[in-house]
Amino acid sequence: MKGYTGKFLRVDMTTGEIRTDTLSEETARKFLGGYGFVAHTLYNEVPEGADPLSPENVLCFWTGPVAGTPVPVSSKYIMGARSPATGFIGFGIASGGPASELKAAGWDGIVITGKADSLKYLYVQNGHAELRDASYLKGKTTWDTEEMIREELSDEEIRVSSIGPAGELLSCLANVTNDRNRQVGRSGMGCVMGSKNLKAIAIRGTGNIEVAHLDELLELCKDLYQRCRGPATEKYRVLGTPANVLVHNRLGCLPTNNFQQGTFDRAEECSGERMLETMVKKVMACPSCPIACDHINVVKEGPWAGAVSSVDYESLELLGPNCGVSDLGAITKAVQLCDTLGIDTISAGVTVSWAMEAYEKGLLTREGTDGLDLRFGNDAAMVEAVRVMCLREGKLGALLADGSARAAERLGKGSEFAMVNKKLEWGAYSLRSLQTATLGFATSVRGACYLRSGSYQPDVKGTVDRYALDRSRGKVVFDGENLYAVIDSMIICKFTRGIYKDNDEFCRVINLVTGWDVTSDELIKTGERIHNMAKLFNVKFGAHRTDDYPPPRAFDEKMYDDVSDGAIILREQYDEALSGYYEERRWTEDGIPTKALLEELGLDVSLGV
Amino acid sequence: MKGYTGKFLRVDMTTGEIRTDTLSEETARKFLGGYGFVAHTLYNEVPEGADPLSPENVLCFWTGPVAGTPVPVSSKYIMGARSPATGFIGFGIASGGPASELKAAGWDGIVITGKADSLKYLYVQNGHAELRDASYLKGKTTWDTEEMIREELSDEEIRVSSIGPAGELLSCLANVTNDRNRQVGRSGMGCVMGSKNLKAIAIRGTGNIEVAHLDELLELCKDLYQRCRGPATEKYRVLGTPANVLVHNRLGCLPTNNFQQGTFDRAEECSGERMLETMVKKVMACPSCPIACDHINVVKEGPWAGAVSSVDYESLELLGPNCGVSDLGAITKAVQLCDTLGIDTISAGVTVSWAMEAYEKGLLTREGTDGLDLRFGNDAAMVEAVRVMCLREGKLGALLADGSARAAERLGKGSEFAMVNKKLEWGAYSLRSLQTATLGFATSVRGACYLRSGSYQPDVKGTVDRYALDRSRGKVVFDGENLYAVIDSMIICKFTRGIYKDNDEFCRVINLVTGWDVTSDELIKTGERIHNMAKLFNVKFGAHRTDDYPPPRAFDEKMYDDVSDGAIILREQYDEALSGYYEERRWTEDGIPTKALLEELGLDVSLGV
Amino acid sequence: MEAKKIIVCDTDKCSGCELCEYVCSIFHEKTVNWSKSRIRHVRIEPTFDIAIACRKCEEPLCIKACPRDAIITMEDGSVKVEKDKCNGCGWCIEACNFGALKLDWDKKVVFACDFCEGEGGPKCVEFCPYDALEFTTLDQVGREAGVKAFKRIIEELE
Amino acid sequence: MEAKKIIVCDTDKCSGCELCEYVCSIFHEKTVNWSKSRIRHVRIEPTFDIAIACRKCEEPLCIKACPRDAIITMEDGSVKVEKDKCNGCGWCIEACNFGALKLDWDKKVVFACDFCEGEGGPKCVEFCPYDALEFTTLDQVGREAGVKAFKRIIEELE
Repeated sequence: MKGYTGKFLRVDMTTGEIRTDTLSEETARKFLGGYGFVAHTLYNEVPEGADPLSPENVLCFWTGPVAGTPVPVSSKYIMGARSPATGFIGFGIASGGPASELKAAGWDGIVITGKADSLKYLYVQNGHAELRDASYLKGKTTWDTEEMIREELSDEEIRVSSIGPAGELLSCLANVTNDRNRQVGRSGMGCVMGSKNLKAIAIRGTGNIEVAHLDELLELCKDLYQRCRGPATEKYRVLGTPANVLVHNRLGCLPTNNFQQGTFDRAEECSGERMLETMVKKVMACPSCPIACDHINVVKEGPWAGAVSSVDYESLELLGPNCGVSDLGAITKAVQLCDTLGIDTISAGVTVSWAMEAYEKGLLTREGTDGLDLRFGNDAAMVEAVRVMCLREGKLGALLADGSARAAERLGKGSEFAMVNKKLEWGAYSLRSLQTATLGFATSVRGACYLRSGSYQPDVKGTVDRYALDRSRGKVVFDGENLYAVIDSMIICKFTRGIYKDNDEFCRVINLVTGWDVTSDELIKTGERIHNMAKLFNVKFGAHRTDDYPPPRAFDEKMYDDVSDGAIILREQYDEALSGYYEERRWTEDGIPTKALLEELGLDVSLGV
Repeated sequence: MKGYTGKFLRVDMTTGEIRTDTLSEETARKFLGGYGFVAHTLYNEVPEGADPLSPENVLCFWTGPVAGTPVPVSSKYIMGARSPATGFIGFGIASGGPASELKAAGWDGIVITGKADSLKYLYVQNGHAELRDASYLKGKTTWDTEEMIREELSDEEIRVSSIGPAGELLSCLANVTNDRNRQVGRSGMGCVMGSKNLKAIAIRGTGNIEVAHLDELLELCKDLYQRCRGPATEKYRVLGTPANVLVHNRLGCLPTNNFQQGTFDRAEECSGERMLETMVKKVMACPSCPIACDHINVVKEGPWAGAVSSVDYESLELLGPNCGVSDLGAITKAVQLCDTLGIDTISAGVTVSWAMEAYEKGLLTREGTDGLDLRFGNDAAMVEAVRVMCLREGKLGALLADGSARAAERLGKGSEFAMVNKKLEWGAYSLRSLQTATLGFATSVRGACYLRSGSYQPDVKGTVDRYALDRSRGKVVFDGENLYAVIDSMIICKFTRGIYKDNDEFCRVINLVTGWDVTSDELIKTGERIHNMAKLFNVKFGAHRTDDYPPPRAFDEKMYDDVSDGAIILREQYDEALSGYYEERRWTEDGIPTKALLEELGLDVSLGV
Repeated sequence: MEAKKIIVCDTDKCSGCELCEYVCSIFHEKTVNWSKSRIRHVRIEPTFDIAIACRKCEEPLCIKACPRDAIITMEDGSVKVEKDKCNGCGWCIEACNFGALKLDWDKKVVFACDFCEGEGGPKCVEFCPYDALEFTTLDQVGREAGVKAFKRIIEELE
Repeated sequence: MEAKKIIVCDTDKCSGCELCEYVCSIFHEKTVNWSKSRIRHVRIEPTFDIAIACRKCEEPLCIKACPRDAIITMEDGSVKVEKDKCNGCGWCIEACNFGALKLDWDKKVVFACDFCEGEGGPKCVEFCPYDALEFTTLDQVGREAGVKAFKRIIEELE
């Protein structure tokens, strides 16, 4: 088998046993890699009813066939497990060194079960893997953990995926960081690591990466590198994703003050343009990336001088405008706190904005905030709230540490403005002025997710009426999901999707790497299979139609800004669009795949109806 | 009790038990601190016949009454144990943060016994002490160990005394480093730490240091600080101790090519003057020091560019001229290897020079050096020899790792030019052209030591005939030893000895700190008591007259350089001088204290005769 | 208004002896306790030393960053921490560009340099054996730097 | 004699993508193995990237530091490690100011950049997507730096 090593590690944290298992070519071709392997592993291996924080939960780390090859932005990996945030499938994809290093060390993935009796880290190096004592890393930030492991093992080239204190403290928002600025962000994979007493995975490989047709692949890649320097990726290269701030503000879909409005009067101050001018010290690339989108801010002056972080649109928007904050220094600092202490910036931002709304509405008192004046726009209070949330410090920290849905539960009020789907915080796209996006986010298998189908694109491009919904939007989401499932399984960066001429070219990359003869039709069918596999996991853990709805604010409150004034989602329209999506997917009205479909896709039909 | 905390830690590495013991005021006044406490502790607590590397050996760490006070250069500590190098009393004094921090943490000292079952470090902080896992520090350099412990405990102010890989590998030459550039250098205290599986002692204190008369002490100190900026310390401040290179070269007492000659034709190239001009980046001070003698070299160019170390005379001379080497870059690199990998530079230099002589004489073949052309003057070979010696690497490393006496034993030849006394390598003062020094070095309780009496001073100053010996030299050594025993027990830096008007001023410092009324007579008597206590330890472990002789070269070979051509020590003269010294000390002809003396000094008379 | 005087450190002269910390604690705490010094020595390995106290910033970031308004400015430009409002959260310490604030380990509140108010000038400056510390205005420091640079040029021309 | 051409890296343009390492290994080892690349990317956190290969020093320190005379100079100024003499002790790696030498993990010998001898120029330069690498003389680099500086002055004057 080329592209793959055909082997993966099985690690039992309880017994400390580590062994190598075989990845069959059949599984590889059927599920491709990354997201496909996560869905396949979790569906088959997480026992029914297993608590996300129990030793029975399965944490997996998978690469795809292109990791380690010169394919543009191919050094990517995914981590997956039953999510402690949603209770459904949880996973996140990160770029960076750990992916290619694991391949060079001799494995395609790692499947982890059990729970260690003290804090450990997994060290994988060239055919060797061991659990090592991590007690000296207890409470350390992700950045320190990376450095300290490299120093302990005297090898600067080791790549590390680690959790911060928040993961150790079992925050449902806890993420996993590698290479300082890249995260497995959403759905609490850091929390699952914490629950297994696994502080980090440290990887170093110096072996060969074998591909089927190296010369041809390199020739194609040379061409792809050129395209990566062209117009399709210009946005990412120049302003980076924060370019969206002004675009969305103009469209009235920039979530502001906990998604109450779609415009922000100080948007200029925290725009991508302003950030590039005043904050960005360098634009950096992940390994194997010819684009470079990673805009590293270094705060030069003010109370947050010295703060350093990589700030992309979602983080900036949700810790910024959505909290009424425009100070780029405070935002950079808050992102750094999230990245180093180890929680997801999206969930962090939406949770703080929820707390601000609760505070302004009087549901949360100044005593409850430990003295913080938590009004929208108070940047110092936003930063301090993020810090205490990461560390579960004081009353406020304890309230917010597991996100807005659980904070509302603990407070006993405010759940109507917790901006979540499946208890996971919403991405930085307004609900009512981007209604296709809302359908896509709410139906996402991992909850409130903008990355599963790119469903915001037709709204933003104007190819559909973004202030209304109809049955036809189902197909938009369906098509997006299937293609994205392929991209997330290969795994390549979504920012490269525009450089491929067509689906045939995706196939060409896969075939040159693996030596297969995959066609476009097979490819899209594979995407559909993978998505259904993920959905089956959710069905196994009790998913129903009711889980595929946006938060109440979508239906109950009109927007009141200049651009999108009065916008609201009509419940009947949403019902109709959701049914349209299910129909397109050949699922029942309750969102359950049919046996016929599963049979056609070659999946276990026992959960179908 | 003021000055002292009156408490010390007892740590049993075997059981992990740590408890606080009381230091009585009687013991304090009788043995003062530092060297006195080491001699007292070791004599009373090391069981007869206990192997230096066995759990029974006692490793102690003591401060004196002035540590932590504003007395100039008072932040000093001593470590002591039965020496694995000599089999007799072993100890070394270092300046730096650990001393004052321990006092501020609430203890005067630490007495360590037993052996841990895995690598540990001792962490002492404000009334709390614990053994912590050090497996992540295994094989680390002393510099990395300091940094990594600070990082683990997230406290940059922690001071660390640690061993390098050489200590872990139980090299008889292993030292202990703190604050990067300060060492407990001689007689293998790092080896004893290694034998107890103790990688480091990390200390942090924020408590008050209580002295009896603070205002008066500060007033006196202000005056002393001024004197420290005056002529008495100019040598240390400007050129540092490497000033000696040209001075000694002119006097024909600069050991060259393993002490064969007393002049070096390339002395200019490695002089203190040249070093200051081309290598010294900064002159730094230890805590509480108004002198600053620590000349930090940073090599700017050549194959050792980037090497950094603090180079003083002994290190420079023995790794330089005594190995025929004049390249300051190579010397700086070799010192850095010794400091970071953890062996004593003096023993390292003399051991390499022994190997070079053995190589030139054909006793050691090129196969035995693993291919190194180990002739005098080959700087790259000197550096590589130091590295392999530190790491016990290859044939050469295994041969040299425990010093020249043991190397000669292993080789079965060459012991006649192993420049040792009590198996410890000689300091950087030639034997035959500094004969009072030779008497002082050879009678030193810890072996071949220039620091126990300053016996080289009358030779260098010309107040005696340095090319001959007579009975009167005994008193020179006797007086020096008694005063130095006080200085080493207070503990203050010997470089400050010239700033005190007289012994009364030493007493004034002690009295202002402790509230006592010590007189000059009591002080010198205390010095004599301490020295005898140390000697009794050696007697307990079998010391005889034969242990107080210099190496054969002193008597058997004439020097052949321009200045000291033909110099040699006449055995009869040496015998006479040694007897004179014993007489002055009121010891027998075999060097055993008399019962009468011991009784007068208030010491255990059972070992006296 | 008089120009603000601060404690400046000549890093070429500062040897890292930390006697400024000893002396500061003796005058402020009536005991030796360098962890409670108002001036802080920092060593950056291998060869850099500096001692830093409050710089009397025009717009003190410590004040901006405090989430509880516990820090106030004094007439001479120094800052004072109001002990009853401070809960030791440490944002001021992080915000200060100079590391000039410290946490009292016993009392869990932050403290800052008062320039030995009423003592006729800072004691650390008075005691520094290396003459590395000076109590002067930034304007004066700039002037001295200019003179130094000029002398260096003259020397090189000779 | 022709001026020596080396691989220079514009650190403003270098993004740290490491594709130079991928490509180098493909051309030299006929497989993907960036640990065997002759050019080495180094990232200094948080914001500095550089890729470095052999600089063709006038007096190569690697040669001076080798205790076994295992490194020789080639006609074009590059160095070559004689595999039978090298025992991987690593002094050459430490001596090189540029980190341009590497140890082969499999064969335990050191190797260095050969500038893709016979390929018409280094492949890393050809493939660098950021145009951060150039195969040129130091003289030319200096000239370009001068032009850049001049342009910056002109821009500021406008």
